[in-house]
Amino acid sequence: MSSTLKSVARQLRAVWMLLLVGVILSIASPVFLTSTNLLNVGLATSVVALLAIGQTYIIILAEIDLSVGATLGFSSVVTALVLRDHGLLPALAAGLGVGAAVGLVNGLLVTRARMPSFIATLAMMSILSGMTLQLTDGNPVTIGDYDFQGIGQDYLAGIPVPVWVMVAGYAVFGVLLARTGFGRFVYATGDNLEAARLSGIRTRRVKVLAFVITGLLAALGGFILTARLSTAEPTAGTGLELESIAAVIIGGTSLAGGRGKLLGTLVGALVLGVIDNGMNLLDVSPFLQSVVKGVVILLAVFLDRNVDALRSMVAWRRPPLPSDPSTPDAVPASSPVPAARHTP
Amino acid sequence: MSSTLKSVARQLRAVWMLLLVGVILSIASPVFLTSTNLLNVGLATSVVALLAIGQTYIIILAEIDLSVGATLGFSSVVTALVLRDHGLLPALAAGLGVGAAVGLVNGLLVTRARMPSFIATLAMMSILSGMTLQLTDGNPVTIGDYDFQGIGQDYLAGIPVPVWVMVAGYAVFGVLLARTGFGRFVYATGDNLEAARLSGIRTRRVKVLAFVITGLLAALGGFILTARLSTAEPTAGTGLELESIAAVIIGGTSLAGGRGKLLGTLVGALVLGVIDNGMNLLDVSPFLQSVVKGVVILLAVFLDRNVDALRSMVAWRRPPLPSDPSTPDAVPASSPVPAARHTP
Amino acid sequence: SRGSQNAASGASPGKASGNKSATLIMSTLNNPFFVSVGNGARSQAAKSGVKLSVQNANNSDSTALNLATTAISKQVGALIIDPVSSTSATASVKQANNANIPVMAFDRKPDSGTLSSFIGYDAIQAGRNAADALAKSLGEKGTIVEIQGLLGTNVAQDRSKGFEEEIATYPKIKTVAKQAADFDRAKALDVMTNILQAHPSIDGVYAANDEMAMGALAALKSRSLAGKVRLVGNDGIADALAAVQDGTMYATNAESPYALGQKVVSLTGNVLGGKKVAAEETLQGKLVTKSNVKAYARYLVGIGDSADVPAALR
Amino acid sequence: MRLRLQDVTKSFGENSVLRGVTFEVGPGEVVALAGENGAGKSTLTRVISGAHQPDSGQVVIDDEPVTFKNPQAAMARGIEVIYQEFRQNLFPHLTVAENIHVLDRERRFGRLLVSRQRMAREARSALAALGMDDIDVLRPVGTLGVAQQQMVEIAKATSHDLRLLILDEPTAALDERESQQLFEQIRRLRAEGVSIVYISHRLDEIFELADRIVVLRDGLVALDSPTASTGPAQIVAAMVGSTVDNFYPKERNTGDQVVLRVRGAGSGSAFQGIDLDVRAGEVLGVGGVVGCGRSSLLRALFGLEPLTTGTVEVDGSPVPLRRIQDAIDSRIAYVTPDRQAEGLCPDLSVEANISLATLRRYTGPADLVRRDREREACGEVMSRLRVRTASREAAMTSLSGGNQQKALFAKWVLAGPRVLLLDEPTRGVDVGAKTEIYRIINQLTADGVAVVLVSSDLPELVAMSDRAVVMRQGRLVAEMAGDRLSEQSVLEHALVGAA
Ligand SMILES: Nc1ncnc2c1ncn2[C@@H]1O[C@H](COP(=O)(O)OP(=O)(O)OP(=O)(O)O)[C@@H](O)[C@H]1O
Ligand SMILES: Nc1ncnc2c1ncn2[C@@H]1O[C@H](COP(=O)(O)OP(=O)(O)OP(=O)(O)O)[C@@H](O)[C@H]1O
Ligand SMILES: [Mg+2]
Ligand SMILES: [Mg+2]
Repeated sequence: MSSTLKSVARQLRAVWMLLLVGVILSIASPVFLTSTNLLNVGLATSVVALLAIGQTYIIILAEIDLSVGATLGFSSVVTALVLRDHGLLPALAAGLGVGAAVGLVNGLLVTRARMPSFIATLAMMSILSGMTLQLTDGNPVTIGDYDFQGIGQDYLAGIPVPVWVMVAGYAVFGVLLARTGFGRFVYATGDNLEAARLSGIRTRRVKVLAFVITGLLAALGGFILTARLSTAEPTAGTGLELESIAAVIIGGTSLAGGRGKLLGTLVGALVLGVIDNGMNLLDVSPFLQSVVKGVVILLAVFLDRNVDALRSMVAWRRPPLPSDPSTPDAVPASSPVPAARHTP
Repeated sequence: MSSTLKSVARQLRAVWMLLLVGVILSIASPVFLTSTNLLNVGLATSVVALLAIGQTYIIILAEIDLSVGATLGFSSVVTALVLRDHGLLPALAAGLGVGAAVGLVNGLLVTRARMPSFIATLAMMSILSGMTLQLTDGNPVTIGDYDFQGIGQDYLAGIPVPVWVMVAGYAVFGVLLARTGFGRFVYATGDNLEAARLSGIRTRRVKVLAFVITGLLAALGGFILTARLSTAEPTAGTGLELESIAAVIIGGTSLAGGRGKLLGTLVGALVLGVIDNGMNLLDVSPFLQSVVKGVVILLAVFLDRNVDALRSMVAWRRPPLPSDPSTPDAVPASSPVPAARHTP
Repeated sequence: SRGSQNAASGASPGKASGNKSATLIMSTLNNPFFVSVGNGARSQAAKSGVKLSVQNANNSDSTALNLATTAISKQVGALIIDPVSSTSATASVKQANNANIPVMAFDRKPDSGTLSSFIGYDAIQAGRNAADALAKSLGEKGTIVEIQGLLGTNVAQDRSKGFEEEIATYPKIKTVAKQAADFDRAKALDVMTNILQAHPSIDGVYAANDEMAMGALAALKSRSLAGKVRLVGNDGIADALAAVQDGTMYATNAESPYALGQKVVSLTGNVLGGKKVAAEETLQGKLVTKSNVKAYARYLVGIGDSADVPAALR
Repeated sequence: MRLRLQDVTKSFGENSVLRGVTFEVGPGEVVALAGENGAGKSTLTRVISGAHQPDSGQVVIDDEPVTFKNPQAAMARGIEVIYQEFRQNLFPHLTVAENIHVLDRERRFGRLLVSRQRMAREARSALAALGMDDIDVLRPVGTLGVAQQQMVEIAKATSHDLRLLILDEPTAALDERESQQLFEQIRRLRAEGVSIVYISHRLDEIFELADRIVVLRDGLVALDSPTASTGPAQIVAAMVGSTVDNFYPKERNTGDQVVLRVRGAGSGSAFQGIDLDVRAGEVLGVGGVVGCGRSSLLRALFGLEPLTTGTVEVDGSPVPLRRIQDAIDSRIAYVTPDRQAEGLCPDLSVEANISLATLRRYTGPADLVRRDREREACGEVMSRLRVRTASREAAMTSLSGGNQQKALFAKWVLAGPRVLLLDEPTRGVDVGAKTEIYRIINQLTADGVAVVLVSSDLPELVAMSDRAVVMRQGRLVAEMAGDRLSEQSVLEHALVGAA
């Protein structure tokens, strides 16, 4: 099987999960399959889906970004404050600038200060959420600007602008990842850092760039969230880091790096969105919602992993770990690079 | 330098950080260095410190457990419910049983169902927090039992029981990790899963056991929290997963697995506890507290990493990554094991 | 007795030492309501000459307890707590009791322990008020939706309890959906959007706080249902007052957080000054509808809380 | 290209690896670089390629001193390196085509968007030039065999405008036939005027290929002379500082008792119908080309891969072999071919590594490790095998390659095996250390251990085996001993019908 075919099959697994959930829901609720409801799912998914784009880049690079939610919150508040005082364009520039700056700092902490991304971005999350509250004194910042609100509330050709933004984001960054030299560098760096370096790839630059992209997309997600609510909440984005990581993993990207497709992430984000939507439609007890969500995530990833194992058992290649199949690509695993240095 | 010496030096770095923060605080606040306040720090740290014990085992095994906080919450509520209806011993047994069961499920998901621990325990966290709410209908369960309250509120020889429990936990599990065959297997499995397996170590069993230990310690932490508050709160434990991971990393354990000492984790937990305590004593603005905390974490880990680099630059052994120092042991990195299996 | 060995025991109460310091432990500060409580408290502290330190428990019971323990070992003159939950606050109160430090509580009443005073809005009553207001506005019949707060937290549980008990007394009102949105505006927007899919023709919505009410309102607006569907919230934050004023929201059970903060600190000042204070003071929320929103705004400005008054009403 | 190294020094901390290396490689010249493990050959490679910067001294290209800040700068000058741990230099999840063209400096496949078809086409022709047209360029590299991976690495290096090629032990993973294919390419490149630095521990290869031989020792050039006027003994003397009179100190210890008996063993498509009898003190060599199934056989005998048919007996009692534990219980030991990936725990101490498989012998009450006993046992085996280390508590990483290999041996010697399975036991090990490993094998056979030896180093296989079998496409095709056992005969049987 060619690599392309296989990767499609991998994505298809997430798609199957989406279809499965979709079919169950369309039987259970007559509303589910209406176009308005599906657009609502798209709308509700858009922010997480945008964050998950950057997170996919980061995870393919074998890193992780726990600060995306806090970046979204911080840049939202900055955007709203600048919008209030200086108007639309400066506000958008400021928001994106803040997102890029946070990404840059994350990237430098990881590549230059040699910190594990898990802890660097965790600390960054703490710092940013404090700064956001400090900046606004804990109060939301109301948005009066109609143009800005349009980013979240307008429709184009019957489809909400956030859905367009999401689709555009996936198109642009999907092509960037799959079809450009930079995208290949991302895969290569995540797959084998040392080899990438020795092949002449500027791996640190690649990583920093990916963090900056992630920051920019978090800012973009912040615009949408802020515009939808007509207000920038200082607590906006809380918890979205884990949600975005879940979307990436459900989408079939491996936390070990080097593998994954952006389309899978979109499907992963939609799976999560559909579950939320369905549980609301069916009025599932709020207590049980998180149980159901957890179970569906387990199921999705379990299927993903074990179809893998099954397939490779019948295929020409050796199974990942013939006799001890414990977490072939669990996070975190020691990298091949430290291994390399053990042999003089 | 011997490996033991090296590891002591590694721990010493966390100790230095602790001392540094401690010295600054004792100058800034006259109250800081009083014995009551120090005991308060111990008391406040005890729960996170207990969770961080298990988390250390898990991280040395190159896995991660995001469900410890939710396990604590769930087992607390179960303990409180059984305590109300059946008395102390059954309650303790039930609490520990629940903790162990959750750990077992986590362990099996990771080793048998081959799921990355990040996502398996994330889903578990979601499931458990839902079940906790479901079980209590969202209400706290009040504890009337004086004996049970004693676990959190009594003093022994002038020192609070939770501090004793914490110390005992570190002693027992410190010896288990550093001095027993099982402990050796934990390091070996985390360092190189395949090599451990080929040496006849039952690596899956080791992992499952570590998850069970983590679950048990989460239950123990739950006893203390519940007893201190005289009530089992359904939201108890939220956020402690990241706090416990931060303690482990500040303590010098590498997310890449195979390295780390339990004593370092204790120091890491105390660093976090002292920061919190100090900021309260100094009446730092609540919003700035999370900023300060993030910065101190960054600083602690930055020093840790870069003293490392510095030292190995003057020492006999190769630095983690001589010319491209990006994240020598970032989470997650592709493991040497998948690489191994590509070789017929 | 438990905790008596805490070395802070024997510390003299504030009134004897002339210690005019107090620590206020907020359950959270990530929410405009509580931020406003803090602001009210600070403004009053300046007036009453109390040296006030405001701390944030981040909705964590154990953090709250740790903060209380720290404050007690600092030997503050008085401890003011805004319990994360009424059960878990007991431990803090008892510790302060043992250390002879006067404790005030507000918003939620600790289940036991000795308080110098308790001042609070009654969360169960708040839920009842909202239920009554919503029922009345609907002519006591119709279909409604309840949006709950962060489950497992005291306010969410109590407001929901009050609301459900009271709404049950209106047999012709039917709750068609009950979902949680964690007191979060963005979550409420998505939840309400989804609910409107399943139930496009509801008559009323109760959101357990105004943040969620604003989220729900955004969802209603996108379906052009704002003003048509009766929306009742809780708290009386500025955005909600503005929405009530422009008719997109029916009512909010306003519980001026600023006034609460002021009240608490002024009572604390009395306690520290050795004056006698009432053991319990329950503040009643004020149902603010379009008819009295201007008056309510004037009241807020009057107490110095213009920050919580929307521009349109200033 | 004319490359000249002028007094190059490089140290890592206190460890001065290169202490003033000077030599030259002319255009169209093949220079072999030899030296003990840890002599600094790979370090030198990395200095030339810009992966390391020299502390002092100069790299001079065509009379122009250059400083390469990073590998890209060196590549821009047409310098390509096939690094020693070549698998570490490939991207297992990327396709063959993507691996070969990962950098695409010239943006040959589109300025913005990459044309995958064109990339695949060029990759195919690059491989075809190496005689490897059978590799599917759309397969992920991780799914290829080692030898094919090595070929991809070579294609990757040669697909650029090439002026200097450095190969660091390229044949460690190749069999005879593939090595020959590689040599052909090297000769072709030389004819095109490409300068070549060839690093190897195999003297026969050096003599076959090189125009000149440079030996590194203690960070200095110990020998620099034309191949034609140099003999093996001279090289070895330059490498280790003393003469080694016997590379293969083979002792014959074969007894009568059959220790390992295999009947009708088969595992899927990897191998079928294998019958073996290995006697006490006997070394049974297994020959064959890459992919013939001999590694799989060894893995199966250790319980790592399922044995679908057949039986295995050790000392007359059947071994179930459902998992590794079964093999260990039957006193089978297995020295893995890849010490990094599956042999050693890099961060654990040398001692902990050595005692890992036998730890249960040193644990007392409450599972506590009796450190005194552990230390005693490890110390004994380490001195017996002459494992050289600064301290037994030093991390495994700090040992040189040869000593790591000996430590891996020590782990299994300590287990007191009856059957010892060796797969490429001297891969990447220098001449001196190799001889020590052979002595260990002698000691074990003297104690009556039955040894199965898999090695692609033919002289080693022939010299160290008492008897050898040859596998082809998963089956035993020949058995030879005594005078009939020669490199030529092993090769003939291994290659017949293949290629
Ligand atoms: N990045 C590094 N940091 C510290 N020490 C290093 C580094 N690279 C190499 N060394 C040390 O330099 C010495 C030479 O190593 P090198 O890999 O160059 O040897 P080699 O000649 O290639 O050996 P082999 O034949 O085993 O491949 C060894 O002692 C090694 O431990
Ligand atoms: N578990 C397995 N599943 C599928 N194919 C396998 C498996 N194990 C081995 N093979 C295949 O069987 C063949 C024999 O492999 P083996 O590793 O035994 O060869 P080898 O001769 O030892 O090669 P090398 O010299 O490279 O080590 C190879 O083509 C390999 O890809
Ligand atoms: Mg080398
Ligand atoms: Mg082999």
